[in-house]
Amino acid sequence: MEANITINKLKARFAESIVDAHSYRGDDTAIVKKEELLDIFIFLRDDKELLYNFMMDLTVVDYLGKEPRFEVVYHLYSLAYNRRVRIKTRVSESECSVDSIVSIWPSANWFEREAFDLYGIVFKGHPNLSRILLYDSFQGHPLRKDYPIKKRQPQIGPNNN
Amino acid sequence: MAANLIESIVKILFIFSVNIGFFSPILGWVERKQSALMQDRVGANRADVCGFTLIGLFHPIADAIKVLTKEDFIPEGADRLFHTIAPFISLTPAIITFAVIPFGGQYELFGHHVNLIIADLDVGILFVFAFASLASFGSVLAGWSSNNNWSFLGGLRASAQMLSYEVVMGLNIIGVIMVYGTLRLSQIGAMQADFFNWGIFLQPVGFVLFFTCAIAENKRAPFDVAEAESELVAGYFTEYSGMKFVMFWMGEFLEIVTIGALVTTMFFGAWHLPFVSDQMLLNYFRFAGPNGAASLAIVVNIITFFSKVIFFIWLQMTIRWTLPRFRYDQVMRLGWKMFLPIALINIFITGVVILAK
Amino acid sequence: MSDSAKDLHSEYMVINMGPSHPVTHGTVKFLLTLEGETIIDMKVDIGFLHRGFEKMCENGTWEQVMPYTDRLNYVSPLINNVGYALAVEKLVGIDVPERCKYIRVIASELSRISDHYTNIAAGAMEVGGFTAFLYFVEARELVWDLIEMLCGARVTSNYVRIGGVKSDLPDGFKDKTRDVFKKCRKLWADVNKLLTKNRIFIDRVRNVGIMPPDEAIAWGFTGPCLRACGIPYDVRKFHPYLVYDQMDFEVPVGEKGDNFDRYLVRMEEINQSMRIVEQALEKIPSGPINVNMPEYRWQSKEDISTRIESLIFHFKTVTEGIKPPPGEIYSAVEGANGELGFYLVSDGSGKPYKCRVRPPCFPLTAAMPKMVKGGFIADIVPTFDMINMIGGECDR
Amino acid sequence: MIDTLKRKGGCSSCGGVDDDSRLLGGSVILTKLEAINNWGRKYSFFQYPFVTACCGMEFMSVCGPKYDLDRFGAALPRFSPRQADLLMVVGTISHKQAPILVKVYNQMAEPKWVFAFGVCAVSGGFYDNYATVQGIDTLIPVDIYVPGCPPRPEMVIDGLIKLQQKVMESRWSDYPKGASPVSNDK
Repeated sequence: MEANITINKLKARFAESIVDAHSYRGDDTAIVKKEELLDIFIFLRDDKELLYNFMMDLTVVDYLGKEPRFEVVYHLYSLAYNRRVRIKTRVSESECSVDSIVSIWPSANWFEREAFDLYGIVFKGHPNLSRILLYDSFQGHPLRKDYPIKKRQPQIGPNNN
Repeated sequence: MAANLIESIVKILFIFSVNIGFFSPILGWVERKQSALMQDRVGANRADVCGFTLIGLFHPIADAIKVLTKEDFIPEGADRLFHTIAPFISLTPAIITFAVIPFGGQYELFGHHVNLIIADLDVGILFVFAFASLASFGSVLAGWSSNNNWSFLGGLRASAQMLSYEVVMGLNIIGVIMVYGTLRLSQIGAMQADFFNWGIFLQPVGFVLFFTCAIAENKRAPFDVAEAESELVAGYFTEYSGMKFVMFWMGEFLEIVTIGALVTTMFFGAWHLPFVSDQMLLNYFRFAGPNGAASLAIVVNIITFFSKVIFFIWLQMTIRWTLPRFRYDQVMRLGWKMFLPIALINIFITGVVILAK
Repeated sequence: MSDSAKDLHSEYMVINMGPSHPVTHGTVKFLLTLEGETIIDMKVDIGFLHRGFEKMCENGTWEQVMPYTDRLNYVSPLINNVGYALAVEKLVGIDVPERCKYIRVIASELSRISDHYTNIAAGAMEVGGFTAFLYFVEARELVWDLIEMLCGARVTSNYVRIGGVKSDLPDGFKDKTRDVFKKCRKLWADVNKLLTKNRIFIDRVRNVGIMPPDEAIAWGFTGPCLRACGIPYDVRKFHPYLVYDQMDFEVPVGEKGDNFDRYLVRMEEINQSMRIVEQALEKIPSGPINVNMPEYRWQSKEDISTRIESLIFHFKTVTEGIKPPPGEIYSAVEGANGELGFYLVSDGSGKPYKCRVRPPCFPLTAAMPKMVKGGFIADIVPTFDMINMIGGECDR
Repeated sequence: MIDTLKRKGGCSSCGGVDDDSRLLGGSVILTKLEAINNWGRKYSFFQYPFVTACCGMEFMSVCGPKYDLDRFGAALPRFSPRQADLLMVVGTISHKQAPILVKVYNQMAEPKWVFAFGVCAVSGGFYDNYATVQGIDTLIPVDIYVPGCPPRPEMVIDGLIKLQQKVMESRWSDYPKGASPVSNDK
């Protein structure tokens, strides 16, 4: 099936790294082990039949209460074949770090900083992993499900929680 | 002697009131209304006194009142002395240069010789330049003394730009001087009694270059890189507030008038109507007796002169609201690599033509 | 550099541009290291308009997200509405009626026109062309009149609903559009004259902020900025949604990827969007504007007051929210700045478990240092304008 | 906190008016001067556009040809706070932005006014979460509140006219307003 060519190729190449794969509403998704993330992405970008040259989006989903808690979600797009794929990798709370992919796609730089800022995922090998949307004195990571929505940490002025 | 003194005082008062009292406030209003007209807006029109708004003419007065009562702020770490005198240095030359610009011819009035110029210096043009270049100190000092990076950059830009364009402007004037053979502005004006002797016909290239350089010298758009709002916040006067800040603007507005007056004097027949010399004017007004004729001729001279000045003010305003801003390096390139060679070639050709005559 | 420059004591000037600086629109900070006027280094700091979009979405129902999407790219809110609605519909598996699709196309394109107007206007203003700015503000005002006619609001429209739109096209919309477009074309021509062939403007924007195509892809460029590099990637053509595949329009591309190309691409896109709106108004079929799925659609006010089932469904959707099946989807539309993607995760409850927006100007802003390094301070102005960073979308 | 704000100039009718009337209130000349002064001020607002968010779009429209704030003498934007009289806070202020807003306010030269443009500036709007300031009046004294998300230009113009009226009624003793109560700046 044409739609699943990416998944099939991934499965053929990285058989033991692919934890799961599905195609819900036409969105091809592969859940991979985080250890081999970089190799998988380089393969996806450089393989002649895939050529995923766009790193469209990078985000994190916090499944509080599940283990592993976090899922780092990458959306890739191939201009040559007009194809999209979603790669996910699971990260536990105790060891919440994945390899940085800035060396593969420079666009990942800020996306990873944002994920670090809002979810506290550490991207190993990132050139400048610092807060981006919030200020340095901010404690905690607001998009985690256990961060109260109205917990304010003003830099100046009253703290009317 | 007393008559001379009275004459001088009257002339000074006249020019002073025209400039400070009329042009500098009114130009603020003109700029607003002119831009509004070009931009399909209405412009300031709400300030009223007893219900009369006079198409917004009260707005400059409101601005003046507000500005006079605004806090005068000197930033921490600034050089207080230079910070204070910089706006004055910027404003004064614009007023002073008007002293040597003739706004009419020479007449006999009640047995007294009246020369419609405050100071008829024989080095009139040089005087203008000497003082105009002083204005650059105002910007530089303002930029340097404010202890602010943006001001500093603005001051640097201003000094480089004004110095460069003064060179080109000076070279343009040489063409005019060569053609008329004098530095005295009243004589240059008098020699343009004949329509085809107007500077614009004798020095067309000189006019275009001079006008452009003058706008650049005045740091108005499209040459306003020194105060470029979107780059340097407000340039060299970022740290100025209240009256001092407005003095920079007044200097700018008065310089618009000065530029208009200079261009009129050198290139557009000064106080002369086309094809009408002063003698012809006196002849027209013979019916009023010798003194009456002279007075009427003076009035016509002054009206003619200031009409031309107002035209050039309007032209500068139109340019300001039409064109985008240059980049700093482009301004410099334009000055040194385009205008300077053209000005030199212009002098050369002028010389050849004069020799060939 | 001559020897004297080495001998003299000299140091770089470090200067803070923004966040409250005329060019940065209050929402970004550039930390510049300057040598004279040349930019040696630049650090971009964003987040000054971080308003917790995702956190708010996770705490509201699926329908309640809609007003927040308005304020993402607040220059073209209708496109955000459409993008979010399409994403939820993909998650649920709804196909909206034909007429609704046309209305959504019209709304999106009107929004795109106003976005490009604003962008070019702001760009012109910041390089000093204030008159061109006001001409396009006036044109935008006319387009906003149309949008106001459509949904009652000028800026934040909140017009699209999951499974439909709020209301049908008003009477006389077609005629009004024709009038407005006539005036807009005239203003467009004026601005075209003021800028496109203006030597000063061209000098300011040409060869400034160049991005080669391959690097643009690597940096995640989409939208007009990518098309200016010569890559015709447009979601409307590559993944046609709604009825864009039935529309006849062209995707303008540039050659060099500099600011002038970005400007030209936007100018041409205004024309193409007008074409789309005109075609859509010609072809629009009659029929319902909402899906006939009462558990998902927003009930019309008339039905609520006359039919008991409608009232019940209304009560349920408002209090509990609609309940899409558990799952996750990514759906993209062509925003005014590029690919506007929504990544939604549903856990089957009435609230989004995760509502992520792929902001098109986020990667563009990230590439700012790359584009202006080695240039002058003045180059920041057109470059930053042409990437069209919108705080609401970039910082969310 | 709120008490301090009010005393610092939150409204013109409280605070020092009593002392003032005892000292100067009887003087006809001073009252007249005050009126002239206020008249000048109210028609000459140089605004500092602190534009952060969505409301900026409406702000552009208000300054644009159709609504034209310049009619009221309030269109001239000065991006240097020293030269501005009216701080237009247009849009959401996040906690990251808050110190900057306070700094800009403190840098403005007296007399100064603050215009809260849009509901986010007024009260935080529907962004009631960890990131946003719940109304700029927790940081700086505000003179006029114009809610709306974003407010229509007509509302803004109405707000401006109300501010003009307020300025017309103000007394010498209302100024200076001084630094923001939450800041450490002197």
